Amino acid sequence: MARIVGGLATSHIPAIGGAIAKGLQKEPYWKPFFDGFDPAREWLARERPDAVVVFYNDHGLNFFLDKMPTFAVGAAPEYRNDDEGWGIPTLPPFKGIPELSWAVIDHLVAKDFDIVTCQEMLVDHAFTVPLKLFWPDDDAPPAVPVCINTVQFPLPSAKRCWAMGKAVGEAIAAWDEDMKVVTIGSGGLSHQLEGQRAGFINKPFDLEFLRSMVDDPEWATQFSILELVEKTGTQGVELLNWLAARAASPGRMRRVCQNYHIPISNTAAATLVLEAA
Amino acid sequence: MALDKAFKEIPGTIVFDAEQARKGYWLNQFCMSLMKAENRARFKADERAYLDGWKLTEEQKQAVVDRDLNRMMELGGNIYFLSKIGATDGKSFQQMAGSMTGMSEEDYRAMMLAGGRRIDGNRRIGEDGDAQRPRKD
Amino acid sequence: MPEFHEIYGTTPFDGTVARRGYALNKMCFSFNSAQNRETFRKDEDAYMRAYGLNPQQAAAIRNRDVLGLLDAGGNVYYLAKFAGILGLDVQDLGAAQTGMTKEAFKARLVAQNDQPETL
Amino acid sequence: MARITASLYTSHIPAIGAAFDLGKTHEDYWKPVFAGYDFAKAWVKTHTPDVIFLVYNDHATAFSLQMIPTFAIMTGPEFDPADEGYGARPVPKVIGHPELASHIASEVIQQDFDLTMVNEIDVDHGLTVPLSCVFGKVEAWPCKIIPFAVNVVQHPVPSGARCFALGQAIRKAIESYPEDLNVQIWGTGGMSHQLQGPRAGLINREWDNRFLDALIDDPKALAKTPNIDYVREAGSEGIELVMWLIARGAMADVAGGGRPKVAHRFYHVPASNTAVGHLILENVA
Repeated sequence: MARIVGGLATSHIPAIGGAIAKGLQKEPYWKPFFDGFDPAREWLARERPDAVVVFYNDHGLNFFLDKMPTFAVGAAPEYRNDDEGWGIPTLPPFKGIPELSWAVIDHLVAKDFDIVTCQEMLVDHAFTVPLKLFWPDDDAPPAVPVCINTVQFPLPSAKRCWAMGKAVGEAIAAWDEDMKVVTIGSGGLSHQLEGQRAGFINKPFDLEFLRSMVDDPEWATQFSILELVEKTGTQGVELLNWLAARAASPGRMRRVCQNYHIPISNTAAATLVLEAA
Repeated sequence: MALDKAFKEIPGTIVFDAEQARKGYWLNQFCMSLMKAENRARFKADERAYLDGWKLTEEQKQAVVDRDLNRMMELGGNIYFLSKIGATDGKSFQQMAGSMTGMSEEDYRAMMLAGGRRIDGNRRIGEDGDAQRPRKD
Repeated sequence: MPEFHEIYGTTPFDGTVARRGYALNKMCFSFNSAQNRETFRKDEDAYMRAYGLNPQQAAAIRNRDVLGLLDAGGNVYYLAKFAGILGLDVQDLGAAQTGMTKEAFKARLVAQNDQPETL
Repeated sequence: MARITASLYTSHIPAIGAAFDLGKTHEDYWKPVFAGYDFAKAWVKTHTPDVIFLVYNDHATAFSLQMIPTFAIMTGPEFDPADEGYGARPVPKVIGHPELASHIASEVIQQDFDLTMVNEIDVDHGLTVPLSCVFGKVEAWPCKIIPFAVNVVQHPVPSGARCFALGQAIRKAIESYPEDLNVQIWGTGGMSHQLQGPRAGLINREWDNRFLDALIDDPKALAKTPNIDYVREAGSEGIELVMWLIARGAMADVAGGGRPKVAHRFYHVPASNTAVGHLILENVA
């Protein structure tokens, strides 16, 4: 039986990718953010997960508005990163684990989730940056990408994303392989890139959300999408990915480490590692 | 996989599930390329050369050249995708379907006119219907 | 619950906006390719014509007018690819949209640390 | 307020499209097939909707295995008939209704259906053959059409129960649209057929007719039919019938309204490899 040993989450700001490529991790601007990963990596080195399920959102690399899925699950042997148009370096491909992908797909459809199945899928910085942050030596385990639409309204509700993540967790628990799995929630926390409200950050909400992830993980599902936009910014809704990733772990979790830092680029950056209690 | 085992117990039928979809990925993608007139022309001009441009296995390529639809299905093809090969050859769905049953075109057409293949004996492998041929897998 | 368009300075990217901005966003999506970026640089107007941008969208592109691009249906994830061509980052965009200098915008971001720690 | 006035169900066999396009409708083989649509042709003249919400499946045309959505709603302004490998059908382009489609997408996604929103797509015979059967040869389709594609190709495909629930959500969404529109919902595909392997040619007349009976009288119970039953009893491609349950779920009686009137029912074997089924249900005021 596969089991989820931990839930990881981090912001995925593209500038992070640039900073990694340029080796700026110890510069004063970046240090407080990157230092937050040291305890996470120590924990990962101890736990050595065999697979990772990444909940993220695509920013116009694989999906355009011509065909925009609410939930898309990758089922490919490898996932290529590609030129995203703004000059962050393209990373080498990431390994997939199609057997686990299909187990997740089968279970999600059986549980009435109307997903898109992708046997080829480009992955953008929202997928690659967290893997690169948690596994800087490029030794990330094979991954299952689960992409949530946070771009074109209507977005799936927080409740729906929670339910979807929970079903992914069920699929993992029912998977007939003796494997350790971690989930990653990618994105957030509060930020808004566009409009007169650009630069919006809501620190008290973010800190409450981080607290809730441990003790009261369904807390944020009380909010509608528009309430989340109001409280966290148009891009802050990426915390849907955190909710889904958290929901995959049934039962209680313990905080291994947490970091919250304002700002990285326009964003309140956060990192969180939880382990199964 | 989670797909009910019962799907595998229907005679003469391959359900296009995860396993098939993975196995047949490039075979089916090749078929889709035949929706462009230009690609159909290139394929017809030199089938082997055109096939070599795709990541098909040697077995899949041979099955395409042989127009062996049952074999293509075994190797992960899906009938809706494979029908693009039939369309390229100017074949109807009925001709394609008939070719998989071991019947002549006339016999197949006559069977359809007489009400089609009967379900009795063809629900589960091991019954006594006319679609109960041994499966190769 | 807030209604659409009632959050200050915020336009949820819904079906209405997505339809209005389709050509513009499609053009920006094409900037994922280095070759397309180069073609655009060589003749911006021809490139915009090929994607069927309307006059409002074309004018906003010519004027590098970020708020104008949003108003014309642009989505920030796609517009970011256009900004990449201009060598601008999202802080430049933020400054442009809020009418601040980049330095002032960055200072405001840092000042967000002063917010309370609890709701 | 927009309202659903009727639902229409029909097979969407490509050979019917070919017979239609090549002018073979009066040949002996095809005559009884097309006669089955005479009623619809007359009926639709007095029951022309403003919009058809047309449920169909893409047959490896717009969606490759790179990306298979469970449910895709087409929110774009227009859609061209696709070249499926033998040239595009000579039929008019499909004009969409982006405003209503976006409204439905928005409402239905908020009811926890995870639709894929599609703006650009070519539509294949699954969509155009039913239009030809009902409207005949025309210069332009007489109404707007919102294509809605369902994955019935790559398993796992959605269950009948999920489709039936989706129909109910679509009805709610349509009825909350402020403009006064006459909307029909069409479910296409089926009935029993199998295009592949040694069991190709399978037809199950009894099962099909029971399906039609239950679709009319007790769709809620019918929706519980597991997918394996469709594949086993109605053939590997008979699974297309789950799409009829979307249209049926959108009828008034499912939400406590009056029973629909059966305006027309038709069944014929064969057209090419397939049992042709066709049904028109009207919501009674």
